[in-house]
Amino acid sequence: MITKTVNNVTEALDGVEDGMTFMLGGFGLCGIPENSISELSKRNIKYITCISNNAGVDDFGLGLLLKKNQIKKMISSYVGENAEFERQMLSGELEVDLIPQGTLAERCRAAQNGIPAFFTPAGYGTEVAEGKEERDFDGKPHILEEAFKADFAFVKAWKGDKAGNLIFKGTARNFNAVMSGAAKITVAEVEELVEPGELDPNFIHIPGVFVQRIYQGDNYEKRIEQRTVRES
Amino acid sequence: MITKTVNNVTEALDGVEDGMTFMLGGFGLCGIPENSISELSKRNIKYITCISNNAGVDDFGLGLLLKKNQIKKMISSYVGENAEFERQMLSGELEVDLIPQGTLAERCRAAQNGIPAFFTPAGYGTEVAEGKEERDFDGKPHILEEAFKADFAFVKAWKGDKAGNLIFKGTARNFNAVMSGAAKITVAEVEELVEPGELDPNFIHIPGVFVQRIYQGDNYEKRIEQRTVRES
Amino acid sequence: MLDKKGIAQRIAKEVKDGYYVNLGIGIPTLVANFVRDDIEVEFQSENGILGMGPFPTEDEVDADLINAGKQTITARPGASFFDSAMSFGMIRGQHVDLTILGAMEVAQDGNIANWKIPGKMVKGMGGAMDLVGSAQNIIVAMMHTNKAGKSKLLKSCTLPLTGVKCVTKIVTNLAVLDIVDGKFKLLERAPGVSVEEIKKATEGDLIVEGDIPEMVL
Amino acid sequence: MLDKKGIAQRIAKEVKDGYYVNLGIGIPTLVANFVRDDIEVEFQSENGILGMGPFPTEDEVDADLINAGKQTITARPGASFFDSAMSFGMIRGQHVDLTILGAMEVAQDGNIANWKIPGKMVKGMGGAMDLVGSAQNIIVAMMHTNKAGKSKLLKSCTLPLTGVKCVTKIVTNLAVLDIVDGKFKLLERAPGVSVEEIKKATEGDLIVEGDIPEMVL
Repeated sequence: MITKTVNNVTEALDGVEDGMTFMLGGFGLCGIPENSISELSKRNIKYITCISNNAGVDDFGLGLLLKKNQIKKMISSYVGENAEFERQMLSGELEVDLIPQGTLAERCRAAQNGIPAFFTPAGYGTEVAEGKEERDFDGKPHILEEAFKADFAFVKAWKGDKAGNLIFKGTARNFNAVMSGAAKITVAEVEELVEPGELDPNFIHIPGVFVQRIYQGDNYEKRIEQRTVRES
Repeated sequence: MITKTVNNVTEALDGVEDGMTFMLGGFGLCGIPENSISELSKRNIKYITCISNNAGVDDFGLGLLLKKNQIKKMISSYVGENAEFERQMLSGELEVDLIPQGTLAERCRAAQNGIPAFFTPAGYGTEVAEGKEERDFDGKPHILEEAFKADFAFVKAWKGDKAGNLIFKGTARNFNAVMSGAAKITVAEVEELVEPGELDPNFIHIPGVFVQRIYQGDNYEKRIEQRTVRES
Repeated sequence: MLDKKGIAQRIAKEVKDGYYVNLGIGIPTLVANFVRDDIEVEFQSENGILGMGPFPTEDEVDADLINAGKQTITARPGASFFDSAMSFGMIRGQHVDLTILGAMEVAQDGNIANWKIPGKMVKGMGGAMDLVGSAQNIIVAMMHTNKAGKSKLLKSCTLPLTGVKCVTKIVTNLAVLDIVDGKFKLLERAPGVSVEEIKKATEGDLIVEGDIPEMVL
Repeated sequence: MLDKKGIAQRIAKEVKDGYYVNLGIGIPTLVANFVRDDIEVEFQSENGILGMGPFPTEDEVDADLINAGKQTITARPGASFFDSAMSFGMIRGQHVDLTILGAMEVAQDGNIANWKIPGKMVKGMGGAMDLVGSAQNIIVAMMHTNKAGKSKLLKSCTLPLTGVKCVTKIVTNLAVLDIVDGKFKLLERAPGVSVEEIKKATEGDLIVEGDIPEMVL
């Protein structure tokens, strides 16, 4: 068994440098790599480009890095649930590249799977299509989109084993699964790290070959943005 | 819950006609849709185009359809473990389109996911690339491949529920997962059909939305092509 | 005239047995409450669930189980979870039968604008461009006019587009309309609303043929 | 001179700790038997398993668990199963570290032909074109000459190609060679084989620099 475990978040982020491009899993605050984000904040890594569906909230998730002006550019589909984000964007301190969510997901998946480019109908006829090749298939217009390139992908899983195999829970799977293996180095943090053989090989969401480093995360807050309940 | 169950293989194959294009899951004889193939043979549906990684053996799998001259064209990556196949191919009775296995899989996946075309390095510089657009990405040449179009996909799963959710077992997942939802109508046969809620929603391989009809298969032979054992 | 709930209630009648439906944020979210009990419908949320159930009780709340509006939800029997690529594969591959979403503007050619107002803070298109770029059956839920009383049903969109020639039906506080041959075709009036009022509130070309019935909720 | 087992044994020395390896059918399959016990290596089979184990005992045989050669296999602890798209995603995305496969011809520019002989029954390329199209580290295992004694290491391939400029290393019954600057560079001789014999059996340009050591198995 090829072991992917590292002892802690410090080792997991070895090689992280200013100016790099990172992918970060999660949808809103659901399934975000909390420990890796904390460590990026602690190390004060700067001039980062972040590929992440959202940008966190003021005091959590990527908001922690925004607050310290660590992020140069966000590549996202939906942002701004975050006053500091809005301020930096309007002042021009922060570059923002907004792209359709499905295109964001597929550009990650393309990077993971060695597909350099693909056609999609999303964004045709809008400013998203500007400068992109257009082509009709079956009479329907599409635009050409390319795979992302990133230095590190930070993902968070529910369970993982020492071989790097990952299992996600519920809707926390989201971009975590498609970013695994989509960057040069994939760092996975897990709520529960187990021995190889403990996870059923038939129900692995992401095989270990897509993960370079795995570690046991701790102190998960798992914040809820919109707690909505019904009467029981 | 939207119900996808049909009572039997006869109902499952309703609408199947001569001259159609079918996708058939399986790798070798592993995970092939045995019941749907039997029914196609029984009905003597002719002039079929089959998208299937392999072509069965003389007396099983797609070999059953070949024997009765039901197949007009095979789109596969590896064929000919089958004397009748070889005879028909050499005599010109059978058209054969050989394509790289990964391209075969990705063209199914593209159809499933609404991606009309994508670039891949596989086959560049070979006869597979003839007539196809070539383009460099990062200095590496690629060719453009398009999504498949098919009328029916016949897949076989280990377990399924009445909502059409599928779970595969071991290496029988192969093309069954990528063909689900890649044709106009997907027909899934399962070894064990259960009630919705019995399968863990976190470990569904193919959500029911990709499946139009599901039925309980029977009499699975699950033949082994190369039984290879070690001394215990 | 309908309120937001009324719009949702009218749209719910367009939801047919066996439909997989994607609901946008706002009025569309309310549609789920009005779908008939005797038909089977499944709701997809693009963050990775098919078979969304009602909001959870306090005890059921799970941070790992939310919808695209980031609200806590539950899963129905027969539900499934998947990653974002497969989720948009469902959408792009036209496996979802109906998409209901809001809009700032709709034009008579079927164009829609709902994500950006130049000069204002832009939050992003989320999954909207993927949805309108692929769905074959798109219903727009919106108010017929904006707060200043200006029509939102236009000859041509003035705001940056979300998608082109994609909208098939519009349900507003005043009317139900289809897009037919590059025009708005009036199908139903909201209770108590006259054809004249609808004409006045519609900047785009409006086809009015015969008697326009009042909608039945 | 090496037999097939010897070729596999020599190639096994190229397999490094931490490698994910895809083995082709034939000689490459034998490589697994000779990999050192003190390193960790995982074998991928393109039909959808990572972490292939030894052949099963009679009791363990499972029709749903085979390798790309359709042989029954077992799964090691830490193994995973996946579909064909993800399997070739691993290959195309260069997540597999080493590919070992057979060939009918290899040319000094790194081209390889191993799937088709015109006029003969063609079985297909299987996953070979995907593997050679993407892998960065490809070792070819083959006999130096064909049954008629003709060299299989050529200036230029005569058979339909499987891939272009992709082969990095070749291990034959006679020698170990790298492709360097569009030529075959001789690195090692098989036991008892002279440089002259290798030269004679190699149609392509051969670089011979200094003393060529005999290989150690």
